[in-house]
Amino acid sequence: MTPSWKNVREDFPILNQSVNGKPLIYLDNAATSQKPKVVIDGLASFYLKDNANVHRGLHTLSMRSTNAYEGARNRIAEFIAAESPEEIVFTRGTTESINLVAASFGGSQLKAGDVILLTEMEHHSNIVPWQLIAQKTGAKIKYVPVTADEGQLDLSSLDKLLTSEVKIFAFTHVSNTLGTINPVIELCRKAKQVGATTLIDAAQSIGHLPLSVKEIGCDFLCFSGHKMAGVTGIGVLYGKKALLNAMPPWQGGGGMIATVDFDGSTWKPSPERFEAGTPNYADAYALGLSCDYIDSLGRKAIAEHDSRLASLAYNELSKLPGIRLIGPSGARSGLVSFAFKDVHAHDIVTFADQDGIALRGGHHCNQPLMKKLGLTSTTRASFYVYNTDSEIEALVKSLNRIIKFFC
Amino acid sequence: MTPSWKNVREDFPILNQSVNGKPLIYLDNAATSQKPKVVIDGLASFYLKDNANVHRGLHTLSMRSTNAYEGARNRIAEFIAAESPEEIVFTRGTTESINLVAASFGGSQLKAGDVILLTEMEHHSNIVPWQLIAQKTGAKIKYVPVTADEGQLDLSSLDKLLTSEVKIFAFTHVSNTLGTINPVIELCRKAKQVGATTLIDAAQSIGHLPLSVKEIGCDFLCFSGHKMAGVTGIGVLYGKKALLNAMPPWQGGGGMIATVDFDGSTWKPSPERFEAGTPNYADAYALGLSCDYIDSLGRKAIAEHDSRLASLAYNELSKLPGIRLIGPSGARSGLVSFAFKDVHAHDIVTFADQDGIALRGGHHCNQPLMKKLGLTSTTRASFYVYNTDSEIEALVKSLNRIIKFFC
Amino acid sequence: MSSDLTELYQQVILDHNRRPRNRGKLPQANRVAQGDNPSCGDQCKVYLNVIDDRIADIAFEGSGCAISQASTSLMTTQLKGKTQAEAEALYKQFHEIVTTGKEPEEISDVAAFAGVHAFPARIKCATLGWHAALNALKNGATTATTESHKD
Amino acid sequence: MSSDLTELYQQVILDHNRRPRNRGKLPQANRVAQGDNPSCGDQCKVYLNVIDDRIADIAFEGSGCAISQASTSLMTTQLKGKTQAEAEALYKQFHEIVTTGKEPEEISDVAAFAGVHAFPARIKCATLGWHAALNALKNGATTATTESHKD
Ligand SMILES: Cc1ncc(COP(=O)(O)O)c(C=O)c1O
Ligand SMILES: Cc1ncc(COP(=O)(O)O)c(C=O)c1O
Repeated sequence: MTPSWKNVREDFPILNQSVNGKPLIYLDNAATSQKPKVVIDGLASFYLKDNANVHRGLHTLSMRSTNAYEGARNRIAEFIAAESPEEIVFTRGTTESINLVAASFGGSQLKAGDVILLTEMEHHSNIVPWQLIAQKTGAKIKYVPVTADEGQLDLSSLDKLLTSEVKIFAFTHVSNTLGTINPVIELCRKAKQVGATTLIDAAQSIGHLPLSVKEIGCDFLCFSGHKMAGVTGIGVLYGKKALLNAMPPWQGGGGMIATVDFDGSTWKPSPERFEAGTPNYADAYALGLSCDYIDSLGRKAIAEHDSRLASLAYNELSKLPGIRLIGPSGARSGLVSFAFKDVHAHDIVTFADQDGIALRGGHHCNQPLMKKLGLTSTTRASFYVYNTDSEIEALVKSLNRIIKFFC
Repeated sequence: MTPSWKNVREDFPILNQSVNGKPLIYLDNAATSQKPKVVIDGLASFYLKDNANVHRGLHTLSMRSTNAYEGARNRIAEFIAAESPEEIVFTRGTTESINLVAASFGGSQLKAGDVILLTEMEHHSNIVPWQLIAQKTGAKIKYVPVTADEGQLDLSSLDKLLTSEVKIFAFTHVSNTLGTINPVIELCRKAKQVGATTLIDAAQSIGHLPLSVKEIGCDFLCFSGHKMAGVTGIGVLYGKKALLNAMPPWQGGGGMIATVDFDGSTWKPSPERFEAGTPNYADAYALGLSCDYIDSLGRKAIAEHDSRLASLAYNELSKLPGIRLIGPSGARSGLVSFAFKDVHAHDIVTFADQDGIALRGGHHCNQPLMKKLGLTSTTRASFYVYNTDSEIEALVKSLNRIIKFFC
Repeated sequence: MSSDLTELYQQVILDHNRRPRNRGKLPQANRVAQGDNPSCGDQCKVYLNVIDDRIADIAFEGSGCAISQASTSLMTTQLKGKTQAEAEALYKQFHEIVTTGKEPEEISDVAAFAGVHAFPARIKCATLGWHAALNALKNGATTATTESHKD
Repeated sequence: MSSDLTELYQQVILDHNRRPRNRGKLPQANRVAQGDNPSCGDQCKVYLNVIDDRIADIAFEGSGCAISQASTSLMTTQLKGKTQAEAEALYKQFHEIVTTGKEPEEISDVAAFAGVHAFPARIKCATLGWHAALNALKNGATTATTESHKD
């Protein structure tokens, strides 16, 4: 059953406003999605009724809070088909999840001569943490090339790059600039053949596609709540239990210790080991509600909706004079990036904003990819459950006016 | 002008409920404070009207979001009298702030033979991060003793311990178990004389006492929003600008880079350097509202209110048979910890909860201190702006019943 | 006092808490295990003297709340003379009691722990000593913890 | 089109964007500085030939939005022939214009940038080239950034 997409808009009160005198058209979902009322209300209600610090408390509010927090962990384990909630570590977001793995797993496992394999389409958040740990350990970073025309991973080079020296292969599920959807099952299978540990950056897929870590077969998976109809400040590191329990702690503090002595300490197992200090339990609880919301629409239906909008946008935009569309011409996720020779992305964003349209222009935290594509910036329109065909028409109209003005 | 404390209760809707059939008496404020309606509503309203990702966006919502986030940074700089907002780094909380300094400052500055000076009254969050970095760098940790009777820092030993080998002196402003208020100005002055960098754990003071980093003269100061009438998932690292800008990044990712290349990257200055990834901008915005709320009551007035309740509780509790009161008999912050020989803290907490009273029992993340005091756990009642004399009377009554039951 | 509380702190429990049985070291122990409840600080050490797969003697040390002290004390009285298989069966029964509140069919002191089920946060107090004892039986000597996600 | 937009993209700006002045390398440059806008990716490089504290020649390379390209282009025309003190005074005036929207008293092309003040996020686009030029004058060669908290 497909949801009634029109009614979905009513779940997001923020959409019901004017920006610069025009109805808001929010097309910046790859940066962050909006949040449905049930999630905002649920978070507020938690603070209004149940708030207390978790874990160490035995009074009623603390037990309610702990149940809310651990309930969210269970919910998320189920959402991605993890084997157990102990495989779910709460973090601030994708970036912190990747930093945790790079520092703890990478810091304890990597040595000079080892290879960290990334791809040319990675977000800065899946490059810089590896550069930092490569510098410390002497490991080398290599990149799977992206084909210049269609923005796909060059799988023929992959076989040459994926040698037994590769200790970790970290790649994105969906590119936030190209819209490419990577063949993650195949990539994990190939990595396994050479004994490489896999990490998937699911920031752009988690709220948009059906996703099961069991099916994918990855070792780690990282995502942010704020891109999946969730609030800011909460995200997840999924890791296989045996891997997590073999990793040293990253941050130290309350809640992650078994014993503390003036001379040294011992650690709890995962996930507590990696959750030092008071966790962001309220936002974690709210993330569970976001999972419920997404599943109430259905991830298969969302994926179809997004990709339908993306093809519509791709087709309509391709008619604009002088436009260069970036990424795959075929199947793509719910976003389209483009560039004009004579109109800069920032000028487009400023103009579109005057029409009430929220776009993003810039390098999208993909500087190395931009360089490879011979660009310094693109403009990106990215879609989610509340976007409509007529919003895409409005976008095309606005872009037409902008081109006329500048060219 | 003192606020009307009675009206203050109405600002906190969570208090208006029954627990186990009795009116809720929330005395677990040192673990986390409750949040006033203005903060909860402000956060919800932000999500309902202004949410978008910060910094890299040029459209209207993104600018509003950025202004909300950077406005909060300004507000917090003002709240603690920092010299500039660039000295305010947003983190998840006290624990992450201390880990950041230990890993980045400690990791780049400490070497074998150096001394990290802590105190025996530190929270696990101000011990374990230093143990982790001591292990990596070969630095040694020493502890300023706490006097067994009054739970004060032994200042006579301090002079012997504070040698030129001490690279960093990290200590708490207010002890979460003892209620001791440390002489932070004097401690920073003495540390300066030997060239030691100072870090203050202000988790228990920030929402309770007037606090100015200018007056205190510390180099770093760490605190959590959730203990200062703020939401969970957001906290602050204050650091002197020159120190922060000399420190290497800790986490890598989007937003903290100047340039990224496949071969390496360069960093922005503080605070961006230390805020990799999408920040928790909504909760940061809400933290600014918490500062407003606290200042609307007045921090001097709050401190007086808290310490009046603490003396009342101390005096009334001291009349209970067999009670051992922990910490200073004189001036103390708004909490009282106690122990009975024959009744364990957890049984007390469970009993009190049946009377609607929320207490905390356990080691309060102070295991080494507990050992020193010859205890495995204490029961703690901790107060905030909404607590009243009659709530303390109810606590004493409840404890009397518990003692009778067990002894 | 609430009825939940009187259910929780039954006379049997208060008695075992005030006068713990088999408390102390066991010089002839050939199995020892530590039990820790990191979040709350409860600790216990269980000593076993196992002869021919049978618990010839058992003792414990430790500190903690009335529930953990009483349950460990009662556990020692229950396990003395039992085989490993019997001990495991007894723990299964005990776990059922504290998690569901269903009392066993035969009359037994362990039934006193049925009240724990109304206080889910205290279940780990009640099972700490049992975890340590079973660990000692199975592994010789380790540290048990009740802080995993599957209780 | 909104009036704010026509204010922002005035004819002078569009003209400088389409036909930038002094664009390219400067072989005889004795001062060079890079200007970066890390968040958005705008970049420029300003070359100066300074003789006896006077800017004898100036040129720039780079890429970015219409505002940054036009302002850098206009800046080069303004600074040619000026001393460091004069350049600083001109920047002060320019900064005043883009942040407050107040047009200067004398008629001047820089007045075209008054519309920027209605778009605070674009102020850093307008000042990028100026920052680089002043840095080159003061420090010889560094990278300027407009991403500090005090603009
Ligand atoms: C003195 C002290 N330091 C540090 C912390 C840790 O704070 P958080 O858990 O918010 O990181 C706490 C609170 O538990 C505390 O009381
Ligand atoms: C592909 C990808 N990876 C990682 C990130 C970083 O996520 P966050 O900023 O929430 O940590 C993003 C979002 O910006 C992204 O699009």
